Amino acid sequence: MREITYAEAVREALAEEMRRDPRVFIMGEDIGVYGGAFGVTLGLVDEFGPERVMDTPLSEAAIIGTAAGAAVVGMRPVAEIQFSDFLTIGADQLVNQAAKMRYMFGGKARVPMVVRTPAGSGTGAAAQHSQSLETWFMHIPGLKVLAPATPYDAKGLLKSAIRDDNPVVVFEHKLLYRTKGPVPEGDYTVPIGQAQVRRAGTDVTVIASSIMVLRSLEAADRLAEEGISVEVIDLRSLRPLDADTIVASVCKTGRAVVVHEANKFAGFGGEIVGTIVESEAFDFLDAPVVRLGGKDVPIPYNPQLERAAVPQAEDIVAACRRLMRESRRAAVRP
Amino acid sequence: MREITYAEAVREALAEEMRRDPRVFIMGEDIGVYGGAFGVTLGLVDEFGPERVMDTPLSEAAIIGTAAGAAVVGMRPVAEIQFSDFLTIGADQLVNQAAKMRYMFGGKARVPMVVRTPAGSGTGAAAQHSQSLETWFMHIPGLKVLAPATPYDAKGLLKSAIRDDNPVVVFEHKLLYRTKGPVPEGDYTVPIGQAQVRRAGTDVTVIASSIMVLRSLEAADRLAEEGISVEVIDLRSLRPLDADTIVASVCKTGRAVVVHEANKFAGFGGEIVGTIVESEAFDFLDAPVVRLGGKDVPIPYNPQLERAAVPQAEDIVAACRRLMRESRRAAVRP
Amino acid sequence: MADALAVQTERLGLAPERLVHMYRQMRRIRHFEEEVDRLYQAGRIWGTFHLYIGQEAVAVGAVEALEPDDYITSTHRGHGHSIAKGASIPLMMAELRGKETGYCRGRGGSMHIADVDAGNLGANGIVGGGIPIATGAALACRKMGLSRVVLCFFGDGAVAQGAFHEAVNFAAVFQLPVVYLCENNQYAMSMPVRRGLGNPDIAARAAAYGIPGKTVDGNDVLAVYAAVREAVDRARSGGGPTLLEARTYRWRGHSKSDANRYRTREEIEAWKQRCPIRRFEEQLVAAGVLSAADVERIAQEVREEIQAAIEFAEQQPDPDVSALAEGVYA
Amino acid sequence: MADALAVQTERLGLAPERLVHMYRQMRRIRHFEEEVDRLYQAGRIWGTFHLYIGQEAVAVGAVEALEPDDYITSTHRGHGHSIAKGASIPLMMAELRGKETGYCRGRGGSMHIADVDAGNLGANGIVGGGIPIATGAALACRKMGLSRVVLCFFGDGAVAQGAFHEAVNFAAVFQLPVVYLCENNQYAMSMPVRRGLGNPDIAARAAAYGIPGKTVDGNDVLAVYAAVREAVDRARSGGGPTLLEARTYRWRGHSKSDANRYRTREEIEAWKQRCPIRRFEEQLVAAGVLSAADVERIAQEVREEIQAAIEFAEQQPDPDVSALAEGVYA
Ligand SMILES: Cc1ncc(C[n+]2csc(CCOP(=O)(O)OP(=O)(O)O)c2C)c(N)n1
Ligand SMILES: Cc1ncc(C[n+]2csc(CCOP(=O)(O)OP(=O)(O)O)c2C)c(N)n1
Ligand SMILES: [Mg+2]
Ligand SMILES: [Mg+2]
Repeated sequence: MREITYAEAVREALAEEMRRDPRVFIMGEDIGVYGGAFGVTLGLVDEFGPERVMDTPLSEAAIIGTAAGAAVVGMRPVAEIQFSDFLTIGADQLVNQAAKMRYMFGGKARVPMVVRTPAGSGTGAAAQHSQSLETWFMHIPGLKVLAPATPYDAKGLLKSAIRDDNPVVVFEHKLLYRTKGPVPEGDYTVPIGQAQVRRAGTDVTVIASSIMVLRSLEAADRLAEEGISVEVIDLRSLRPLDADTIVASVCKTGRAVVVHEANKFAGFGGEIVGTIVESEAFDFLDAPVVRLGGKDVPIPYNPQLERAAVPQAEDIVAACRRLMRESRRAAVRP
Repeated sequence: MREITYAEAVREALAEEMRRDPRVFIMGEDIGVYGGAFGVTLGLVDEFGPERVMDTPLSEAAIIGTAAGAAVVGMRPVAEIQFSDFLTIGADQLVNQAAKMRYMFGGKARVPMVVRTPAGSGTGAAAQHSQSLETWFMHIPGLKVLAPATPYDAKGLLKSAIRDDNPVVVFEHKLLYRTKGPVPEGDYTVPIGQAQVRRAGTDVTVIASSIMVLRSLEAADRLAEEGISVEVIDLRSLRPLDADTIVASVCKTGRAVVVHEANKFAGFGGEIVGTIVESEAFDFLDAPVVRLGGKDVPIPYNPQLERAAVPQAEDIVAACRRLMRESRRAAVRP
Repeated sequence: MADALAVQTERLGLAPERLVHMYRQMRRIRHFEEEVDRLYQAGRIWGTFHLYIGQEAVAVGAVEALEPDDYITSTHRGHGHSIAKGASIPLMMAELRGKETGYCRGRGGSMHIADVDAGNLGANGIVGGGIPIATGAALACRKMGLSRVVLCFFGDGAVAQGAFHEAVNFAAVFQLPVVYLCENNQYAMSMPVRRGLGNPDIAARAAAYGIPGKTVDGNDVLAVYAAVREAVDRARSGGGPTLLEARTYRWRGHSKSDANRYRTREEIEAWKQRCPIRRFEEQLVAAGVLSAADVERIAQEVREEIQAAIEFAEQQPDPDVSALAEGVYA
Repeated sequence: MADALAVQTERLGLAPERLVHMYRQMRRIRHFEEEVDRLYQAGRIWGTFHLYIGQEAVAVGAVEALEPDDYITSTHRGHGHSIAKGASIPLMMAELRGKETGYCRGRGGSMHIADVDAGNLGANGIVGGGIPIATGAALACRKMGLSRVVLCFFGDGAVAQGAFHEAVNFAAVFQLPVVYLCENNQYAMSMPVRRGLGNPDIAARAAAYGIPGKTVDGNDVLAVYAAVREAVDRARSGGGPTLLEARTYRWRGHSKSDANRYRTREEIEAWKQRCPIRRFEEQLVAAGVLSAADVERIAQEVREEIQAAIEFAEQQPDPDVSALAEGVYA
């Protein structure tokens, strides 16, 4: 299959959905001739024109709120928030309006909108342009939250999001935009709510999403050389979360590492630990579930500090090794 | 000791701190002659005047942002956000500015500000006036987050927050304002970062905060009649979190129930489960840690639905009973 | 009809039946609110609500200027907007009672009454929260090639919100078919407009966005109708958004928690002297559009209608708690 | 001095030494930015930054109107503001290189350079994010009985942000000592002002808040000085906030990711013809304040100063990774 970049896959999903459904349009800051801060929408305005590829004023609350208003009366807007950090500016419209409208109105409204937004660190853009705020939006009933890790999923999940009748927030890690992978031409979708086992293994389950999937696979390769067999789960969909896939894997391996770039403290890794502990997998745990996440600091500018602020492949390797050691201790648990 | 209400305790803390330190002032919507939506600041403008009890325009982003700006140059503002749901409007100023300023500036700035805000359900105010968003702000390095459950702590923790050199968010549950308890006259503080064991027990540890502490104590009374001995921990401080007190208790009881009103999914209960599982307490767990939290719905208006949407004493009772049953199974764990 | 009114309504193209309809609508709102307050005092409505009493001319005059399939967005003080837009009073009453058959199946209550299919995009608990929604609906109307217009209600307090600013600028940039109608009832809760806004002349802000602005007497239903009609016609014909300010007054407390410490009895009384309903009634009677008997009959019919709605609501079932989670996702 | 300039500077109370200082400041900014760009191309600066080239007259003219202990808030395009406010170029360079001895210990980088003790409350990565901060600082100045004023820089794009609206209204309501200075460089990234704002006349928005507003030629350093000076004096004497708009132009791309697809070469060239530095230089030379030799000497001194700063930065230590978590909490 042909290989394209993650950014191209997102663009292709947008173009195909706009061709398929006249109700779909995209809106955001500098997404037209500029092509977006990361070039994701480059060229789309040429095919679809400024009415369907709308350059908006510099107003995140208005972008998200007008998307919600357009959705509730029948359009299917896809809004881009240039950096996910700026979701904080449109948070009321996303959380108090878009997410709750349907329920507050007695289940009688539909808000089919998507918010796409680049997230994460690694570009030296510092504390206000590098956050991972998925947990915030996972915590809000009425929203769906996606974090595709591959170009294939970037296209397939975005199409599912656009066709979904609910507000969906899609986090796209900046470092993924240039990664390449096989992506079918033409139409296909990836269902929302299904995790995928990216690598099968028997000793440890590593549960990851977005950029951390790539780092987990890298860690798994290294650990294989040491004879540690790692199963890597790509969550893909953060809300709804695919508990079954997680639990089945942990029942098999008896060991789990949860890794995300979002701050570890009060991050969604806790939800996954809780899900494992509440499940039958608890009885199969040979060692405590380990969480890896962002350190308790805003993302720093200096590249060494920035790298140290979030989990890297070597941290995942170390965590898995520790887990293998510890589980021997666990055998003699009181 | 004399008993006063939670609202009176908050008011007393504000008054005493304003008398003690001329840099302290309070600002917010309708906190002057109106006395605040819940009457917390009633009468303060009479003693301190409109310059220190500032009625602001209806602008949450400006309230939080100006508080941050005033703090960074030397004042100690205490801002009130009339309902915690409206933190979503000032989120950028709180999360991207106030919380990060010090770190972004190389540790060379101080932002001594407090944001007080009524939270939670139970008043029939529906989905946009009843949320519990503590988890959001716990997730942000640079912020401290408090959720006092008693009038004593409401006064003592607020004083600590006002004297703290960092941005502190204090969540005050609306249903607590009218509750009464012993509160010393005059000055005392409750340290930030220390949980308190509200009731000692040996069978199950219930970890709660805010209104859930009261419900947990009620549950503990009922369970005592059944011979189940419950230890109730009041977290009080959500960030920083007092892991030691939690872990020590769970090591003792071997069973834990975490309960908060915030939505269970991706809520901070997961952080507590993760903390327990990562600690030595893991080896003492006789049963899975149970999380109780808000259901996956926006808070509904109808009182029966609203009540069913968040944990009640009977849910805590049921969870503890289940845990006692289950732990027998745990004994025969593979 | 006495000349003054005749000339005016002639120009506005308002036939006598429509004048009577508008009068009845104002009475229905007034009486609905009085009964809601009574039911609350009697402990039969809970939660919170914000009474529209004193502002009836704004909702009725404004909505009368719309076509049936135009949209509105409403506010926390939204009962009057809903009724003016044609909401069923029994279903509103059922919602306030938290019943399964209410507009929001008892999930929303006073601050979230909506009827999207009928063009009411909802009351809103967030001050200013409906302004971007209205703007987006207007954007959609244009994209869908509909000639619909969106009427966006909000209060003077909302003008201080960032959402107001971002959304109005957005509509101005794209010349969207939306009419922003600010109900300046002199206070945002306890904050008087003169202290809450650097410039208390709200309509003057239109210039900041390069759109037309106009102030109107919000207690004169025909003046409101005329101003909104003009703005709606402009919006429908591609002329873009308008910012209107209707000056009026809230007779009752902001909500149940209000002790009215921030204003004087005299001020309230003075505004009551300018009751929009009595004023319109006097015009209609003087003009011979209504007789004293008509007035009494209408009052009686409205009383009976609302009484029936209260009884209807009383008999409706509560939501089934097992259905708590229904309606979160489509 | 040639009459024109003499009269003008006389009126402004600007002695020749200050004029020369202003000229030197503009050159320092220009050359600093050129070197930053070069270092980036050479792979020795990473992350992102936004060059101030073309706008030097705004920062220099505005800050010259302040007292040393007045405050400023800056933006993502903040190098010029920092230098004008008296920042140490070596420490700025060290920060851009991510060094431990940089202004932010390498934690902040270009978008967060700050020196609170010296009155620079920081660059800001959030467009409009500094406007409430500036407003709060002004509130504090008044509460602390200081006669300090806050100068708040922001771009034309920030005008569309809710934070701008909420904060300016807040300052107007409390009559705070803050000067809002919008640098209208014609574009917010790729969005031209005429398409991003319903009314492209930004200063005209002052009326919406009931405060004075004024537009000034942002490429004329003395005009900027005069306008800001007037606003600062008003603020200091209790006259409240002012909204100023300085019309200028960004010569370079918005940031490194910019291919300039949204504007023409001709437009850029036309603005380069109006170079604020050359213009001021010509005035000063014509007026005999500077000789051709002075100009060359200053250019040389600036080159050397910046070269030294680059070498200084080169030699500075990187932060110790073990100190990652330092400075989150006080
Ligand atoms: C964003 C936000 N801030 C504060 C509140 C609390 N609140 C509800 S209504 C109100 C006053 C609104 O005033 P106005 O917009 O003039 O409407 P009115 O009540 O006068 O009809 C306030 C402060 C809210 N609901 N939303
Ligand atoms: C709230 C927010 N939205 C979007 C961005 C991304 N962004 C950075 S600078 C910029 C353009 C700002 O334009 P303007 O305010 O005119 O300043 P200029 O770059 O022209 O100096 C944008 C869209 C941001 N940093 N913050
Ligand atoms: Mg009002
Ligand atoms: Mg600009």
